[in-house]
Amino acid sequence: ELRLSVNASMREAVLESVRAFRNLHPDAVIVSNFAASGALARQMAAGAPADLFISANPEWMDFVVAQSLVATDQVYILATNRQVVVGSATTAAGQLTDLADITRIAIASPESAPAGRYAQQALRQAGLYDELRSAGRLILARDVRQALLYADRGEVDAAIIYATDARLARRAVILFEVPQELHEPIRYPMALTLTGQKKALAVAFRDFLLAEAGQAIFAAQGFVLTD
Amino acid sequence: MQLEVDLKLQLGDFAFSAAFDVTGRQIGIFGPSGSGKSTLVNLLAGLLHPDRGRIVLNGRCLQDTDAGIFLPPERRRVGVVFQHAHLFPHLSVRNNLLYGYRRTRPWHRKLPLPEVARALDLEPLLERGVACLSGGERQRVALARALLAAPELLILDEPLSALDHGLKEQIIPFLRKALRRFEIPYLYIAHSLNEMRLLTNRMLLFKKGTFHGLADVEQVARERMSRCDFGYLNHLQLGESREVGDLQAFRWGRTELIVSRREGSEPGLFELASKDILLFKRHPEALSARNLLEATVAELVPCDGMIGVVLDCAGEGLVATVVKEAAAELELRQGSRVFAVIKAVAFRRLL
Amino acid sequence: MQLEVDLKLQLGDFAFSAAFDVTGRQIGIFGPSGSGKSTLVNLLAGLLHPDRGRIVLNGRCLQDTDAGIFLPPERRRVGVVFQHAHLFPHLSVRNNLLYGYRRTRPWHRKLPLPEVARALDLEPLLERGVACLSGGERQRVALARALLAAPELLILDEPLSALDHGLKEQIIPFLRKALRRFEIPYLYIAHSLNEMRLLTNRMLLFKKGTFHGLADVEQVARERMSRCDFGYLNHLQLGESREVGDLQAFRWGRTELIVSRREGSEPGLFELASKDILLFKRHPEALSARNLLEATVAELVPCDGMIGVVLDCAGEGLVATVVKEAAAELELRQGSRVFAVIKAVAFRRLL
Amino acid sequence: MLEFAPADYQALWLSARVATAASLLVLPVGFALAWLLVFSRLPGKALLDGLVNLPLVLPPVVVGYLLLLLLGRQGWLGGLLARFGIQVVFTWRAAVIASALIGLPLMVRAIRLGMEQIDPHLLQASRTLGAAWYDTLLTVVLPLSLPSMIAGLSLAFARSLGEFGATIIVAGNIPGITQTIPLAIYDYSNTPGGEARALALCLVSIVLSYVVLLLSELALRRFGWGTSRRQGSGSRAALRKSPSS
Amino acid sequence: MLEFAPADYQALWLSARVATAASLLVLPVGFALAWLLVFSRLPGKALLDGLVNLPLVLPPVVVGYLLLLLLGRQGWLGGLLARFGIQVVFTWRAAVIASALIGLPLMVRAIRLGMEQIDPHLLQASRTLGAAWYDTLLTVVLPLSLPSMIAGLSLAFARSLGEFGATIIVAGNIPGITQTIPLAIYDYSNTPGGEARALALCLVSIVLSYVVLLLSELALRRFGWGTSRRQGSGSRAALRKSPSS
Ligand SMILES: Nc1ncnc2c1ncn2[C@@H]1O[C@H](COP(=O)(O)OP(=O)(O)OP(=O)(O)O)[C@@H](O)[C@H]1O
Ligand SMILES: Nc1ncnc2c1ncn2[C@@H]1O[C@H](COP(=O)(O)OP(=O)(O)OP(=O)(O)O)[C@@H](O)[C@H]1O
Ligand SMILES: [Mg+2]
Ligand SMILES: [Mg+2]
Repeated sequence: ELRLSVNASMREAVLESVRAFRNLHPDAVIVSNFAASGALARQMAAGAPADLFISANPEWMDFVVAQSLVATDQVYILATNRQVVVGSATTAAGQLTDLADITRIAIASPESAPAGRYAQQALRQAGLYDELRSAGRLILARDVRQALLYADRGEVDAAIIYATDARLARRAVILFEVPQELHEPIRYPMALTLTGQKKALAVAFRDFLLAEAGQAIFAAQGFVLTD
Repeated sequence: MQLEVDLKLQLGDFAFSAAFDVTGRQIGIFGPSGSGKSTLVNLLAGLLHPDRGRIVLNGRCLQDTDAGIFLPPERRRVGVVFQHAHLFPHLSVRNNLLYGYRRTRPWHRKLPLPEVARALDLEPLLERGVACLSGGERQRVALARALLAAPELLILDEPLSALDHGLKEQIIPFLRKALRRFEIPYLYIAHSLNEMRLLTNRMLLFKKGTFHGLADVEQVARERMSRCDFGYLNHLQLGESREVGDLQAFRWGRTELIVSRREGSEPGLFELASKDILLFKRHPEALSARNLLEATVAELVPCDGMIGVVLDCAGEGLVATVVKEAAAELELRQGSRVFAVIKAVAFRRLL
Repeated sequence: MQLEVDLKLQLGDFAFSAAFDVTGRQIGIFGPSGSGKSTLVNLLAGLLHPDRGRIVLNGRCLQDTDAGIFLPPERRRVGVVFQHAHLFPHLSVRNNLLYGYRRTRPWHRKLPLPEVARALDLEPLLERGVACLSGGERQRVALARALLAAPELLILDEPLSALDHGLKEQIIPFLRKALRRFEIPYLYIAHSLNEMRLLTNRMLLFKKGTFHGLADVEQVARERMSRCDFGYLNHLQLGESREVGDLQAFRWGRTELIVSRREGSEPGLFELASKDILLFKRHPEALSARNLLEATVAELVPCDGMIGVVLDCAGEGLVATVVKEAAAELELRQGSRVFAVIKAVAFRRLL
Repeated sequence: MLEFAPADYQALWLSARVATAASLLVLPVGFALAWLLVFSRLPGKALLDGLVNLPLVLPPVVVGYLLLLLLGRQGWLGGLLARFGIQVVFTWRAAVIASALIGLPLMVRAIRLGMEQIDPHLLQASRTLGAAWYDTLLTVVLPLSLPSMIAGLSLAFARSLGEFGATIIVAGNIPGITQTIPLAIYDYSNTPGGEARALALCLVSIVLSYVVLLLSELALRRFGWGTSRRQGSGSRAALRKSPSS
Repeated sequence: MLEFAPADYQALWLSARVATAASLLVLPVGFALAWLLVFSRLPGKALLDGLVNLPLVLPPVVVGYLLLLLLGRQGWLGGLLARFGIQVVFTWRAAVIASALIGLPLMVRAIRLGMEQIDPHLLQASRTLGAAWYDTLLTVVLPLSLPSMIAGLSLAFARSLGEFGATIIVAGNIPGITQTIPLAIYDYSNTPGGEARALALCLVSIVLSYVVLLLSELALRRFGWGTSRRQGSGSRAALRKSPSS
């Protein structure tokens, strides 16, 4: 039995990978648990069973390492991501500084979601953050999906979200990409836990994800391949 | 009050139907338990909807199912005093009293609060909450509350049956005085014929949900005399009185009756049980009873082993009950002369 | 029953204190409203905790604050019949009756359900719910429920005062019969002295929370005779009877009393109001009353404008009330001979 | 031990304001709905009952989503309000509305339980004394429902204090503007090492709810005709092992 | 229109099971707590009252974390249970416990409101008839509280159906094992084109809660001595505009 604790934003890609992996290992029993990275990390800290942890937030990976649930050398980067700005097709914005003229911009809450932190860094670099924040024009959402929801429903004029999430948009369109040098690289760390390390199946699955077949699935979902 | 009623209503198994047309100020409603008296009250007050029918009060149509007329309870001006006072627990006595008053058009209001409160002896209670009132006080508050709303018709649904004997005696005089005084026509429901006799002259009879006609209260009372423990209760209206030693002599028609001082000295209505009257063939001597009246036997009414003797005492009627043996021994027959002996303590003031 | 009580309790402003030691089977508790009767009941039953004191029932210590003894209510074997029956609404009549029975040790149980149900006329009700019982039925169920638990002491706290006059008359005989029959000692609380006289011989008097001594019920009743509407109510124990025409002649000591047939023919206890006795100086002729007794005046008790005449009729005591004038006219004094006249309808069977 | 950032104070103050406003807002609505459910003979009563229960049955997130659909710029009510220059979404008003809606079923249930205890004869008496139905509603039903309304208020207030799912969707999680205590706690709990501050905020929230609970008990005692009409609480003792010790 | 994946059926079935188990589990606990709060004279009664209200006041996520701390392998209760080979976290049992705890304040409040209506004289009568306090509790208080217990059950069941925050933390979001309807809805809202299926699950949840609501109304009517002892519901008419139309 293989237990996965996966950040909810990677649900589709992981489910797809599990299906593909099952073709190779028809008898594998794989139980996946999807939630926010923080919740997953705390669950593991409380002793909840998990063999493989995929986090959207490197901080939570550091947390489980610090808790001695994961060996430092087990941490791999599974995928990376990019940030884009979405909004209604009529919004006139081609670069970050254009956001200064836009009424409301949604980002994920920088405190609780890594996406928020990346967006915050980008806006800071562009010199917009404090102005938007103090003018009350910055709408902080729970997570990227919620920021996208706001943009999709037209509640905000633009939202800074992951490129992978932008694919879910129905009405909002991608206005432009956020230059990657404006924020830390967006990385999805993955690690086998101490229990997972001992399971051959877990190791096999980890290797499957890092191998070509697995990486292709992630690429298809919009996650940029790690080099 | 002129009340015209023609109502039909089916409640589960119970079929209610009444059609009558009655005029008067003091009408009773009489019938065994479950005969539909309260149902009639609810219909008249607009708390229940008939299947079919109409109600016309003093020419004003309160309800007519054929014409689609339905006046809601608050616009009927029909007041109800329920068996259990149903006072508002969140209001003081004063605000309970004023509840209806404030909702009555100024030109309809008949009586000011102070007058009603005085008449019903409620003045000391006005600022109290209603939780700590005694049963009799509650009932008086309920009555005053209904009176202050100056209804065109007041319905009293067994207002006294929750009370014990002592309280009843305390309230009936109030009730009678208040209702007379404030000239509000009323329908009175009671199980006790004596209560009924004190407060009404005629009554609507009900049986199993059906109206059975209008009857004279005294008539019914006499017919039932044998069922009562005390036989028949005579009601005597006594006039002015004077002191006679330690006793009080009241005017009664052309003669006088000696009554114990305890019953007070004002004119009023007195009760005298028929079995408290002793009959003698000849004038007895030196006896403890204070009243000795010469009378003629007007009628003999046999009932259930006893004989009711209707007497004519100088023009006033009086009913005595004697056992059959006594009637024979005294050779009672219509027209015979007898002496009626009554103790001074046998009288009880009703009002 | 031997009951030893020494209790003190402060409830807000109300200070309760009682110390007595009483032996007997039928004891009353008498006192005005708010005098602490129900407080005593709650203390005896263990529903209230005294500040200080002890209770010993038949040598068994139920409570002793000094010794730290407290027997909880369910282990005291003190039954209570409350003023409002307090039947369990979720149980049938049968299960209400059995509630206490099932919780009584088999060797303590005295009576089986069928017998109690028969005695209290509850058989037709057993399978009914308690919601649809009449007031009298409820009270009988409450009584039966307490009896079936076979308490060592039964306390009846105004079990009848919520009932109207008619129901009271219906229940008192049941109560008396049942309590005698099942030989359960009891404490009886009532406001009515007449109820008390029927059910107890001696009573504990309470006033403002304080025990005021033990009194003889008849004594107190006589002292209060003038306050009662009917004067004093004589209680006569009449013996065997025989038919005399349409009437019934009952043995009373060495003489006979003629009573209306309506009161039945078995021996029993009868009530006779003192004012229903007429006194004559000489033997009267042809009168409607059926009883004419020769009597000696044993004592004259003046009270409140009236005079109570204690008569000795061939050894039996009887109290008549007359007004002062009559007493003077009849020249009543201790030892004088008079004729007492009583109508056959004046008697009322109590039991 | 308890250290608070300025944003925490803002969250505390905002939470208190939102919970108060929400429970006061939901009170009249709850009263009206309880009245409909207890006294009226609407044909769709069972349906209404189900509708009132919806915010309890649905995950708060769904409630928030539906509210966003309704109140957002594209929503019909939001569009209407926008024309009057009123914006609801992403303001503290949205938090109030979300909390109120979530608390509604609790409020209605509490008031219903109270209303069902009112003696219907009192209502009849009031009608025969000349009060129309709305008059009776205001002068008899309303005052007699006060104790249960207070119980409902304290329930709704407590539920408000803990409301997260619906609020974060319609109001956003904007520190100082819409970030109530649960939202701030969420932020802290999603930061490694934020436990202590999350816990501190929880404690504050508990103290606040506790104060309201005590206040409502006090108010209940003051308006508690329900108990004073009876023998009083002393006789509750019957269920204790020994009456006074 | 309503299309369900196999996982949806599992979620539906799990939700029904969890809500039923949680409300049945919380019933005796709620009864006991209500009894303590109404009848006992505990010194810490006000404190207990506040404690019982905690799951209502705290954000569900916090309740979930606290449960996780308690029931996890590192938690003292979880450690204890682990020794007996019982694992709670990440099983449907955890979902039941989370739902039960969240529903507890509602259950206690409903039962309290009912218990406070019981005539204390009945308890006294029962004591004098030889019933010890626990006997009275079982044979008088319990049956007379049935109506309010049913109301509490339906409240707790409804709340359970919508429980998300605490469940996802202690039970995890594991399809087919701990994924209840609200968790499935959460997943769908994170999936392209998942709205329709999320909506379908909402509807199912609503229908389920509605069935339980109707059942509880039926049961209430059967056990409703409360109303049958009075004049009956007919007299409610006094608050209607016209009594029968
Ligand atoms: N909603 C109802 N459904 C079926 N039967 C009903 C309904 N309401 C009343 N009844 C029946 O109607 C009958 C008449 O009731 P009502 O209250 O009018 O009697 P009543 O004459 O006032 O009796 P009482 O003197 O005891 O007060 C009763 O037998 C009662 O059971
Ligand atoms: N908890 C309490 N606090 C203060 N006073 C109390 C309390 N309980 C009872 N009392 C008072 O104690 C007094 C005695 O009450 P109790 O019920 O014993 O009277 P009672 O003799 O049974 O009267 P009644 O004949 O009216 O039933 C009353 O004045 C009452 O107000
Ligand atoms: Mg009636
Ligand atoms: Mg008493």
